[in-house]
Amino acid sequence: MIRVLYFAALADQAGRHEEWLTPEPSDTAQQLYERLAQQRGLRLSRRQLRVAINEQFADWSDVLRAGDQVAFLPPMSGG
Amino acid sequence: MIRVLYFAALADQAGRHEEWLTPEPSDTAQQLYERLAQQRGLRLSRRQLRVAINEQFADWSDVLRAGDQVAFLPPMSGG
Amino acid sequence: MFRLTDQAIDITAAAAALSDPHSGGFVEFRGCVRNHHHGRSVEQLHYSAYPALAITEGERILEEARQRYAIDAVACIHRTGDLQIGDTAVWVGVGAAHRDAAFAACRYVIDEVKRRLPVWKHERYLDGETQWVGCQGCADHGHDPRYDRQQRVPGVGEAGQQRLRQAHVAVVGVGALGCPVADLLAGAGVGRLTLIDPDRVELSNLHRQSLYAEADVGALKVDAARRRLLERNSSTVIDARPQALAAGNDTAWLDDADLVVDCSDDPASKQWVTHRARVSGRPCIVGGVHQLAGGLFVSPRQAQDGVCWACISAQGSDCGDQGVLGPTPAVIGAAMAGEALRRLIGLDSALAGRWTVLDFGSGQFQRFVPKQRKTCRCHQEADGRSDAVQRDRLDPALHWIDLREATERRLRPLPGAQPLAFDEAMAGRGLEPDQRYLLICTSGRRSEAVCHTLREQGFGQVWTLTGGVRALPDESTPLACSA
Amino acid sequence: MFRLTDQAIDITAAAAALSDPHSGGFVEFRGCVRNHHHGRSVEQLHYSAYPALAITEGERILEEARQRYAIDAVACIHRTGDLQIGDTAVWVGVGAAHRDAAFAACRYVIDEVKRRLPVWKHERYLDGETQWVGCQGCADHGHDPRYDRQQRVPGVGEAGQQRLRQAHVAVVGVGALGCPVADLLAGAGVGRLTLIDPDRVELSNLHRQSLYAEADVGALKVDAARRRLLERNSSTVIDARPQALAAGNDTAWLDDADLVVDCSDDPASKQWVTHRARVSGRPCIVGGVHQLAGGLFVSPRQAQDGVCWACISAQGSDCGDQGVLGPTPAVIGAAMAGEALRRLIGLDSALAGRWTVLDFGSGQFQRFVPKQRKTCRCHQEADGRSDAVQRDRLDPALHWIDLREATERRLRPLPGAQPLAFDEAMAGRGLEPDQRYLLICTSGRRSEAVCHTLREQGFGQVWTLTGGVRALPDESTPLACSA
Repeated sequence: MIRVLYFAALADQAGRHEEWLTPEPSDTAQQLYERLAQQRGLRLSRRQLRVAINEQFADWSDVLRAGDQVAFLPPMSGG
Repeated sequence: MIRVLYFAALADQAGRHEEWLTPEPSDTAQQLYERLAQQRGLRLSRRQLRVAINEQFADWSDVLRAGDQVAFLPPMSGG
Repeated sequence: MFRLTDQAIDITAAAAALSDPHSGGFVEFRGCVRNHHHGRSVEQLHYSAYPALAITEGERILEEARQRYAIDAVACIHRTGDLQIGDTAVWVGVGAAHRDAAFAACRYVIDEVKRRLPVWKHERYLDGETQWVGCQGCADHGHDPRYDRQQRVPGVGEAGQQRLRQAHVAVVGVGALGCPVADLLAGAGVGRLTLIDPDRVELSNLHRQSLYAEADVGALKVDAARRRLLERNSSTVIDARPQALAAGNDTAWLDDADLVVDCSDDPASKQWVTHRARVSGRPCIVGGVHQLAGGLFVSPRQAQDGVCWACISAQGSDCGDQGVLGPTPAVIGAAMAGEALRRLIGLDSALAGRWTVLDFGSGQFQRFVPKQRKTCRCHQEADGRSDAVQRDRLDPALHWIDLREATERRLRPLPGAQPLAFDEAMAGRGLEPDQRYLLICTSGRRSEAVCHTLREQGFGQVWTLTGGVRALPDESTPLACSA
Repeated sequence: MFRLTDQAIDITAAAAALSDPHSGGFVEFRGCVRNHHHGRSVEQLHYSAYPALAITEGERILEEARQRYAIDAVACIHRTGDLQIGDTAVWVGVGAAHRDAAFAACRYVIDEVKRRLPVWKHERYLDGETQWVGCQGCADHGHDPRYDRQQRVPGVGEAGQQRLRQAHVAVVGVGALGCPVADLLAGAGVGRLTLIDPDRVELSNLHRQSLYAEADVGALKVDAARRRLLERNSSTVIDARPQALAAGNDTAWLDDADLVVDCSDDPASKQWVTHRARVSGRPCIVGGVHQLAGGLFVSPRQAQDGVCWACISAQGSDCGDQGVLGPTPAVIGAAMAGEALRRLIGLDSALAGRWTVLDFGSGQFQRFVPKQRKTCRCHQEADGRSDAVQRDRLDPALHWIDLREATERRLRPLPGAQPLAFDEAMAGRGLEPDQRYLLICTSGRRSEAVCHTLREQGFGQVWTLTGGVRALPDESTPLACSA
């Protein structure tokens, strides 16, 4: 199982702040996001987002493993 | 009569902060400074200074008139 | 709000006074007494001021910041008297809707305060010595390592650098050509620049106008350019003139420049600059770009060999206001700057007296000697001055139009010429597009302005008498016109 | 010190914590909730964060500021939760000996925080609507008026602009050539730039390196350039790599670039870039300047027609580290940028495959087709690959020097070649300047580095086997050397 976190506009679109999923074998962050975007109706394109795995910024090509915490991050707007 | 003000290093070199003088007819600020530099042993060259007349920055070619207050200003170092 | 005080500065109160619900960014600067200066341990410090002048000048600096940046509030407080290590000597606070303006304005105020406020710092060191702090080591005195690399170019050296430092260059237009020109001249140590441009920075300028950043959008180009140039070389003196250089305007101040570089997209300005160079013997450099090609004209060493912009543009150089890739004007502007430096230093130039075209579309790079007086009707008529006295020799179908006021006409009559008021002529009233006209005024400025305006309106056969009646062979003799 | 807090920020305490008798300048930035955003009246605002990542990233930003600027202290506090108009959302404070560093570091921190900190702003407007604030309206979406003028150039348009936006250009060296190149590419909307340069800004750079201001002296060039470029076009993504591009370094990341523009003054870098362009088919542009002249080489459309830098420089282009006037590299850099844009957009270029020389000293502007393989010994040997197998056919007096490690040699023996350790070869030990050598390694990188080093040491007859033994006809066959 992996834990998926949604923030800001993505959380609104997903209708939740987090969920637990079983990834496909050798799923990358990119593959996961594209599947979830379809299932949950996420309207932000991957190019607008960054991804973090286990509280570190990560690459979209990184492969997910059981126990990972994956976060999809919309364009930031702090300050 | 005109009143001459000296500041900072110039006051040290002149040995005074101010003095009253009678200018030569149609004396410019430049002519006055060059004469005073000789008389008082001022060691700052005119190119390093600015001149103010009656509390306004002025040109070296401005002619002095009776009652004027002339100030010679070394390179500034506020802040 | 600017204040001088001999008491500790209450920063909390000062910052609170900036508050404004419109402001999204606040930048504050505090200058404090350090425990060291150029490697020596500072024990105590005393600030003395010329208070009356300091307050006037401080307020003036704040007013300049308000004019130059989109800010909501700005304040500055400067200490005088004795200070200890860690005490605040100066405080600047700015509030603005956006942080770009707040940072820029705060920086502007503290930089100007350090440079212009009549306040002097006296330091006492741990070893007991004292010293007035000043900028004795500035660029005027001795060798400046900043220019090392260019001084090594054969023919430059200390003497060439000195010539640049004493030079004054007028840059007409600080757009895509003027940005690299002004930047390279300031960088090279040209002592004084006058920037002339009436426009404000627009977003669509940024791709090709390198002196401007996003935060400058909406500012006067001459102000934004001045700011950036001073960041690049703070020893340059820069006069910013937010106006156009047009034949009608007062341009007497231009005579103070050693060299005029025309970077405008205005043919009337180019015509005026080249004409003036030819008549007065002062050098000029003029450039233009068109899509992937651009050109520059460098006035010849000998004024009498000069041509005017109308000569050059009659030979096919058109600087329309069309699409442009940034690199094209950047190349031409840099080439113009190179010619300007060579002329000021006194180096030979293979481009002097030439119209040089660099066409990155075709890959053709060529130098032409522009044809003088032959193909340029405007120039031809003007140089036909002495012939003009017998108008029939020149062109019997040419109508002379006298643009002067009645008082001027009385001083020097021009029999056979048709008087026409300047405003009427500018509007083309009383003139026919298919007729041939020679426009005449006293100095040639008004006639030149009318000539260009009419040509833009489709008059194909109007010319100006360059230099006006003043340039005619003998001012004391009334002209005898045999028509 | 970086903190996230859901309580009001105590600015007085935070600022006091920066105090240091060594610091002469303190700059603070406060970002406050404004009563308006894009013309709408804001009532209230909520910040949510990803706290674990925000704290890591916040600390990383402060550490970067400490590394990049000469500062004594830096701190940042960011609010989360509900805020009212006028509340402080973020505070940044910096203390430094000199104000330049304090301003620059404060600006760096707030800019990076806004860009990178995983915090999101949710605004509630007076009309009751709410919205997540983001960069939805960025340059990816729809027409940007900023590029109007260049899109009007025939062949550019929306499609060309889109190609620029998606392009990644590596700029090797951000000195006198690299400054105009990077500036014009960022201005034109090239989406991503990687800047590679190990140097720091010096005062003597300023006259010809337009991206740097006096306040940047001492900073890494890639950092100072990045800062200025983002001010000019904040939508550019800029990777700053403070390193040299040398044959020995890891340069695999370069393969991500669509185009490499070599603006360095390093022949080894130019050789490597041109060689790679020829072998891989990726385009490159290489420039050099010498006093009043400069040149640029644009790789041909067809990789097999390419030449390497050694071909070109053998034909007399020397980019020595001598005196230079600023405008010369500014012209060449701008011309390089123009070629880069044309290549990325897909426009024809009359300069592709040419070595173009602009000599403002002589006024000669010419394009040459560099001679391939004939005059360039280095290139000739490399292209004589298949011949090299029978060394005697090529040159019986040529000594083969094998720079590989013992393990590499075992994998692919090279009978008749003399093994020599890389370090020894770099020092010229065991080699005679009047002998003829062909240097060989596995990929050709080490041999190229040695070749250039030896040539600089006065070896006149050393060559490198381009591509190394890997490039030889059949890797599975041991080479049969008949010597």
